[in-house]
Amino acid sequence: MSQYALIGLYFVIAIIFGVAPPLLAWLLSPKKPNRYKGEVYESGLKTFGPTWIRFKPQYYLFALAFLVFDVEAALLLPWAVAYLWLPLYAVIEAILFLLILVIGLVYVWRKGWLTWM
Amino acid sequence: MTLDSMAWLILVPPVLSFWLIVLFFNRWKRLSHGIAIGAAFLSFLLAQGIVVAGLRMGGERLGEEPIHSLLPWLPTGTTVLSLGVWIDPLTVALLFFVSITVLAIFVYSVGYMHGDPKYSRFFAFISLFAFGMFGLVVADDLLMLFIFWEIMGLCSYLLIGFWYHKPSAYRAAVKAFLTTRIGDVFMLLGIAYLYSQTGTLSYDVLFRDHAVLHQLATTPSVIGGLSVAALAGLLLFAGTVGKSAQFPLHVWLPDAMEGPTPVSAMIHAATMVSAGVYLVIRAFPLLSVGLESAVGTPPMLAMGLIGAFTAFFAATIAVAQNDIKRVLAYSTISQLGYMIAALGVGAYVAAAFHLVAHAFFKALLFLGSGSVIVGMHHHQDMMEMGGLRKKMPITFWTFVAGGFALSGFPIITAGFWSKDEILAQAFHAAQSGSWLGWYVYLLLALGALLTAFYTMRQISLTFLGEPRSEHAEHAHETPWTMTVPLIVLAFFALTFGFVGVPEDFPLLGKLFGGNFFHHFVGATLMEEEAPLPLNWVPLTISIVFALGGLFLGWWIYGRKPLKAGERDPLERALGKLHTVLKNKYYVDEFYNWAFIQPTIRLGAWVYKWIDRGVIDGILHTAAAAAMASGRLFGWVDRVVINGGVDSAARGIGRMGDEGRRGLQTGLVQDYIFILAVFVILFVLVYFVRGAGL
Amino acid sequence: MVTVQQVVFALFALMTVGGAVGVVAARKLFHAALWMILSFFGVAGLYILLEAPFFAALQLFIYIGGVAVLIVMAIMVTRGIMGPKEPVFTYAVGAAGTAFAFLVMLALFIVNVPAWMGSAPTGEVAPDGMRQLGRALVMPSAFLLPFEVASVLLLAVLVGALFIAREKE
Amino acid sequence: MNVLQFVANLFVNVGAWMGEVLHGWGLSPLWTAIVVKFLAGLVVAGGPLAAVLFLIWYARKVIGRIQDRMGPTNDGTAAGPFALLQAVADAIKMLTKEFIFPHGRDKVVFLIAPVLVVAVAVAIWAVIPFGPPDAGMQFVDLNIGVFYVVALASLTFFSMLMAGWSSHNKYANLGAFRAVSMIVSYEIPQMLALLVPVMLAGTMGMQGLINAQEVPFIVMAPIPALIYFLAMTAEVGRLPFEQAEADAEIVAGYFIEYSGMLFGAFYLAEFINNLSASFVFSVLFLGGWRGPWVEQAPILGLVWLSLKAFLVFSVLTFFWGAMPRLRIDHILGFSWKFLTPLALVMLMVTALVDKIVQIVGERGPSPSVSPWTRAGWLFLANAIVALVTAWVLYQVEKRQRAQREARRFAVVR
Amino acid sequence: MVPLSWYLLLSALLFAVGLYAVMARRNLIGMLMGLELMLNAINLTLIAFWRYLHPYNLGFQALVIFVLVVAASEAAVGLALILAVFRLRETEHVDELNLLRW
Repeated sequence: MSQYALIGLYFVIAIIFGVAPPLLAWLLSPKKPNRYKGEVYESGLKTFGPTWIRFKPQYYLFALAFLVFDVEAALLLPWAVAYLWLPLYAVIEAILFLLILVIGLVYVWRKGWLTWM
Repeated sequence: MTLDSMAWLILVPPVLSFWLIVLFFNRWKRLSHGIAIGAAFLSFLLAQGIVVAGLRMGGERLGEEPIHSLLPWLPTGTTVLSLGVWIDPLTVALLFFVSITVLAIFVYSVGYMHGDPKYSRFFAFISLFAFGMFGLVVADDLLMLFIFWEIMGLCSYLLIGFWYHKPSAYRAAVKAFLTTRIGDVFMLLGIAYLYSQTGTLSYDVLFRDHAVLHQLATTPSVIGGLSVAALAGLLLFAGTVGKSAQFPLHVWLPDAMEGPTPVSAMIHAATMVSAGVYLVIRAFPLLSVGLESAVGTPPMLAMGLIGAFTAFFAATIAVAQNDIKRVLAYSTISQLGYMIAALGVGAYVAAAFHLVAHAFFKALLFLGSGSVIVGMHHHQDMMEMGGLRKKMPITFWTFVAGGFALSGFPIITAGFWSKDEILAQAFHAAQSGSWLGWYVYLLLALGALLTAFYTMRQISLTFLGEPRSEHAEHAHETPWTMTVPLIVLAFFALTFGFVGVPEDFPLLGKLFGGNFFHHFVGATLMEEEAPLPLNWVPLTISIVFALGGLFLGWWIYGRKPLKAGERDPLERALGKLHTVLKNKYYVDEFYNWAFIQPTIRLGAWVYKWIDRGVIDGILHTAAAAAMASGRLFGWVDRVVINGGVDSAARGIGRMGDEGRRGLQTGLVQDYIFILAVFVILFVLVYFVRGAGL
Repeated sequence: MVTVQQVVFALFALMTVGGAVGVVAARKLFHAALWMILSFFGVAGLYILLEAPFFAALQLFIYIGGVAVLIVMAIMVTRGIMGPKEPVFTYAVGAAGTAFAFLVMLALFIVNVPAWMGSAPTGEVAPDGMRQLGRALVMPSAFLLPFEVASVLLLAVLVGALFIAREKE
Repeated sequence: MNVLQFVANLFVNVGAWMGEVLHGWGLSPLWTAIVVKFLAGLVVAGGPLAAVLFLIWYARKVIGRIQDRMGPTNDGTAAGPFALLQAVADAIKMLTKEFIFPHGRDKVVFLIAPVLVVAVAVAIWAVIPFGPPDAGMQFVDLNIGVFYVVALASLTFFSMLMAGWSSHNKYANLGAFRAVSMIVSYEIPQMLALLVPVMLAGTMGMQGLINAQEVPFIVMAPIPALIYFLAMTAEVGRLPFEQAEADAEIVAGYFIEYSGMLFGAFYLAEFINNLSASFVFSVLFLGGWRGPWVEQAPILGLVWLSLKAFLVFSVLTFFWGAMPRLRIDHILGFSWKFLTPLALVMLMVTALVDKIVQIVGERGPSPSVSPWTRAGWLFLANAIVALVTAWVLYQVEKRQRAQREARRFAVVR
Repeated sequence: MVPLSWYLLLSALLFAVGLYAVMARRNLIGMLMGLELMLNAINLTLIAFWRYLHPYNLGFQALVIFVLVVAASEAAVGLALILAVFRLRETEHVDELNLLRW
């Protein structure tokens, strides 16, 4: 508990470290904005088209797959901590758990949903 | 390897093969049927291993302490749901024939489904089906049983509608699914009721614990005059009525013939329909507890009435059918009726005995008819057949064996012994002076006569005489994958009966070790009922009826076979009645008129009144409540207040207006709202009751 | 007497509920997502307060690092920016308000259980709680089956989600 | 106590001394502790910044040399000998530059992003053990130490997404998107590789991990170490996995619109993350502060750890200088089709082998199994897996080459 | 110390707000966020009960983990669906998705 009080304290410090440089700069820096400075940068050209272009959902597939494995890793963490004290069959169970996911990975892979179209 | 672990392992191969085929090997047909058959074979070996072990243990010991292993499943707070396996003599008997028939049917399918585009899928489905059946057999409590029961229901739906491009097929599938559902709902009610009363669903307690049974039998239920046991029993039996296609709900089974023939054999002979009977046999201690009058408990009464009636009723219909498979379907219904009726008069073992024997010869008959159909290039009308005896000899002889077993040909067929035991029991009950006994006995006896008759009719029309169509001309014997299972099953169909010969039957009784089956399975019950002394009256009667029916059939159809295009002689003989029979007593039409149309009209009415009236009412009250609570809990949050309430009214108006159809707005949020309303209501009710206010 | 813990609790509670309200009220979906993250943070803090640091980290790891990221990316993929004039709420807003009010009312009723008023926990937290949890997850007597079933669920999600989301050509 | 002893256990002594001083000023013990801890926190957080100023110079020099340039020099500038102060000069320049806010940006989010990224980068240092437990060289030793780092790191995604979204710029959006999808993909192998040390040590606490490393885990689990290193490289956005600021394609990635110190913040955070990643890696796999004479002089722990971390950081820098940038699809494919499966396999293999070794060892004459035998078996297992992997890769490569050939000739014909 | 009831009320409030978001937000993704909030509330309740009433019963913790799993799965599939809907219908507003009516 007290440990986490310390962490809280440290977060305060971290935020200070985060805020300080920009604040300092804001104090030191000149402030003469004009509309040309503020233009959105697009390799020197005037920006055209909507900013919110459609991305390929391809990016998204990876994010989805990521979430699944993320959860899986989270599920395995307690097991990993307990590992040294576990009997063999418990280890094998965890391996089974992984294998089931491997099936999914292989399936998705074979289907080519992980390859960039 | 211990028995219980073997029992667990039985379940593994089929489901494994299902997944493998579905997920990976869909494309490779040979591989997939290899996997499926391999899995079936593994299960077969394990099951037979259990059977052998069980036989070696002997009925008494196995009956005394069945093999029972539990696997904790979900620790839900205080209670723990657990899966388990349960092996007692009854289980052993079922495993024996289920594993054999399943394996035979798998092998047979290789030949029958050859060249089908959805070949692999078929094997995946029947694998899952086998999984369901084995699971149901080894299940140790009603919940698990119900789960596998539903798995099988699903599979039967999938398989009946396997050729879903045929409209008739998918209609049949839907019909089967819905019809059996009716029964299942009641069954689930029964299970829930039992659970609420006893707090457990394990066989060990429900069917073996005297104290619990007695308490169930004595406590009156919600329905006046019925004890808890009686009510639960009736509800469970309703499930059986659906699954085993007993009278009010029998309509799905004939239509189910749209599926591939191996499916018909599997669903309608070996496994699913017998599951219904298995349930009542299993639950018999519960159904028969508190047996006061000779008539029996209400559930037994119901079983006697419905079973016997179905047996006779279906037999009469079968007489007038021309589709080779429909005849068998109706005969199945009627045979199942025999078993139910047997339980109705308390003939526990006889029912089990007939269940097993029937599984063998009915599977045989279905597969035989399938072989005929293949030989006939998928024509099923018996009027187009004839003279196949020379074309397909193996099929013919095996079919004859099955048919004679079905009609109870004396001594040499299994059907004779099993059916005779039922009739003897019924006759005994009748003699002991219960009108139910007379009712059951007469109907079943007449049923036997009819059975023999239509069996002979079928054989004659199909195999005897001269071909009545060019398909029959060019019929050919089927490949070995189809004939070998036929032979195997024919062997059992003939010889299985000898395990159940009454002791005091002249010389045979001694020869076959005195009604082994009776003692073995009988040991399942807590107090085994003694086998009846041999009574010559019903025996002679049944022999006479069987032979008479066969002879009558041969006299009408076999002696001078029909020529091509000739009418069925029965039409002349029976006239009007024949058309009634041919149309199955117009039951389907009646259901359509009595239930289906009204349901549609009801739907229209509900939309018109309930949605408009009730739901909107709820919403308006809700709005008012929002008004009130808005004042009360204004501080809770601003969101309700800021135009919330009046916009609630607006929203509800939108909800109710012509543009939307009340409940069916299709907008998920409306559904969520109604959900929320009811959840809150439930919580309120619970809270109020919990607080004892 | 207000103890430090209570102050901290109030702080995190404010974060949580404030974030939640932000989720409801924010015009731009992106802001709603940020509010949601704030709320998640508050919950994580409360976990720490409840001496379940592992779950606090899990909260960060799965909810913020996983779910929230996915949501934000979805917002960006679907250009989930609403113009100034489009309404944020459906017509069902009033209904929602009703449900809300009822729920809070119920909570206020139901929470009056003497056993829940006690401010002191009934016991100390086991120091090696995580190890025990790890054991429990794979012990057949405890949660083995849910554990394995969870992996099956994840398998289904993996295949299903990718199947749905991918561009069919 | 003489100077050596004082220095040997520097931080404890300093802390004690300050405690006395403050107490002398009449602070209550609680507040004394708080103030001391606060100062300690300042040191822990400030140290890396100072280090980073040096490391920027170092990296630029190294890369300069790799690219056959001088790198920053001091002729004509006041950057001191070897332009050591170059980084400082840059910092000052950045501090005095004007903020330029793009039109149509989302004001608040635009400002939160850089602050958040730096804060997170700094916050990670709280759990890094610079020395033995009782030497007062770790700010706090959480029992979820490693997981704390990983969990915090997941906040970096948000600073990216926020930056990209708020600056209302195509490139920024695209950059954020690519960066996040990549980092996210690499978090999986990293996590899986991370499970191996946790498994072998039986805890997630940093000190516990180090205590378990009588044999550094890089010996017990070389392949997971490699996987972790690669994934880490991607996480901190170093070449060859650098997608965030793919200058050639999308100019500067998600912080294209940032200028002045706001840009500086991202730049700073990137370096801090590099450093902290190096430290974490050395704690996980290189035995942390372990080294000769640490028992006598805990301060040495800091030295050893820093040396190891510096080594790792140098490797990162060499990568930076030497590697080309991969295409995004190659990067993602590399993660999903090579690292993740390999990590999964390694997890299973390690779990199985180690458990079997443990069981057999306990059956054997001595009740417990010595770490070196354990290490030997595990290393063997790793070697085998490595060989198999190599073989598989070779096969795949062969088939692909064959396909390429076929295609080429098809075109020719 | 903080009374347990505070936590319970807090999570109830969180749940209610989440429900409100689910029911009232027009945007599918917004609804999903509300859903996540509700799940968070559930977890909070569980952890609070665990800490205060049964600190030794691991069931609560395991349950929390599984709730996390379910939440993540639900988010993944839900977002995939939203993406598909958006691709097909070019909208992500619930009140324009009423095909189920017909």
